[in-house]
Amino acid sequence: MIALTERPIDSSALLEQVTSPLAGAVVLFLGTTRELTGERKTRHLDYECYPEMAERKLAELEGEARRRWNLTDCAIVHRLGRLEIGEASVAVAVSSPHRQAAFEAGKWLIDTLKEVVPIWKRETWADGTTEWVHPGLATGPTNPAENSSQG
Amino acid sequence: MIALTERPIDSSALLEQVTSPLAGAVVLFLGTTRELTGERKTRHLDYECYPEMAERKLAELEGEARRRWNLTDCAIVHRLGRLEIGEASVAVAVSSPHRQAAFEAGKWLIDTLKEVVPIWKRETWADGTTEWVHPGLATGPTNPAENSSQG
Amino acid sequence: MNVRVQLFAVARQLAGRDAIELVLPEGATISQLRQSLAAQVPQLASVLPHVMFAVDSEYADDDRTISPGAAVACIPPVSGG
Amino acid sequence: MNVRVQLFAVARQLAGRDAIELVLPEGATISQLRQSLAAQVPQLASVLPHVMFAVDSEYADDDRTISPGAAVACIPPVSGG
Repeated sequence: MIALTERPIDSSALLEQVTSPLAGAVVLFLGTTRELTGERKTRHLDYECYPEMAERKLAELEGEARRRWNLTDCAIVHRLGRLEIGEASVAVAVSSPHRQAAFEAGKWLIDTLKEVVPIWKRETWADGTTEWVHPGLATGPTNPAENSSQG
Repeated sequence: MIALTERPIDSSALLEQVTSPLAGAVVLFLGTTRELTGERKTRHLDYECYPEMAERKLAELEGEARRRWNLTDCAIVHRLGRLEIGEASVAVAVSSPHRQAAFEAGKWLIDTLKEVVPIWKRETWADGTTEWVHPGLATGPTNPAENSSQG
Repeated sequence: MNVRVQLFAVARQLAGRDAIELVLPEGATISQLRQSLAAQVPQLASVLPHVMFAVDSEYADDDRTISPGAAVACIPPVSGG
Repeated sequence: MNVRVQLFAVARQLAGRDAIELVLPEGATISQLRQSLAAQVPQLASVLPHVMFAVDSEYADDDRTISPGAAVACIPPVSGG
């Protein structure tokens, strides 16, 4: 199962979904919004995506993980929109008869998701400036006045 | 935090406990009761432990994991007594600023727990026979009449 | 042919719009689209060397030709997760 | 000295009790305890080569000497998790 959602991620529901009498191991990964990046303080984060492609890539990741490991179930959910500190932006839940497969698949899924799925986050720092996060690309902060002109 | 409990493991409470504004990653591992071992069907499992030593070993594991990785929080809970199919026998929850540390610590904790913590499980198979599980030691099944004489 | 390029994140912010309409020769490649985009939207010039493009929701190399009617998107380095 | 050895899991099942009281010489080692246990509780003989012992909640090697009053436990291969 894959999903993109504007609502808080319900990790209990995900755990319940992947738990099975056929599985001996469940691994859940949650990516949560950190308050500090080095010494800079985050006020909140906004996530946006390219919906058609993000769904397609997430579905490809699920399929590939199921081919590579013996998984009983697999669920990937990414949150979109405004996130406050401490909230989960992404959840990966996998179950398997054996824990090695569950750990490997969980780690591969989040590592690969972060490389290929077209989702972007924008930091709003404590001082109100905003900044799109693009690894390898220095974008620099935008002040609030400039920023308010775009969605 | 470490705990041994006769009650069902509350994984939501564990996730909430380790989630923190300082952590960007949470990894939860659940070991759950499988119905099938090869072609044999399990009716239920019973776990017992050597309480003083199990608590001490779990606390040592938590301390060692916190020394080896940069963890924000760490919780290990093992269930004792009778478990039905699909229930969690063990939960390991770790949070960290970075996901690599969270995955490594989670995997090391469950791998090491399974090697050193004095906890034992007894299978009750679908046919009513029981069998203590001791890796490397062939114990063989005990029929229900024999078994009822001990706790 | 007319090609509509969807923009996201910093590319959308720099261009000040969600999408750009370009006129490209039939059989144009992603490489040609990249050049045309830099010429028509100078604000994007600094980031274009660092972005990927997608055609019909798949990452596309620079030598990929664009079919008429294809869905084209500019994909800055992703930061989900 | 009197040494009380706690039994768990299959060892408890085979012996039919939770603990065994042994009389050992002062300064006896885990190795001597292992031999004494096999002699006094023959039902345990088959598993004793495969079990560990703990003294005061720590795993103890065969050459470890047992202090009077120490908490000793027989630890069959563990299967938690």
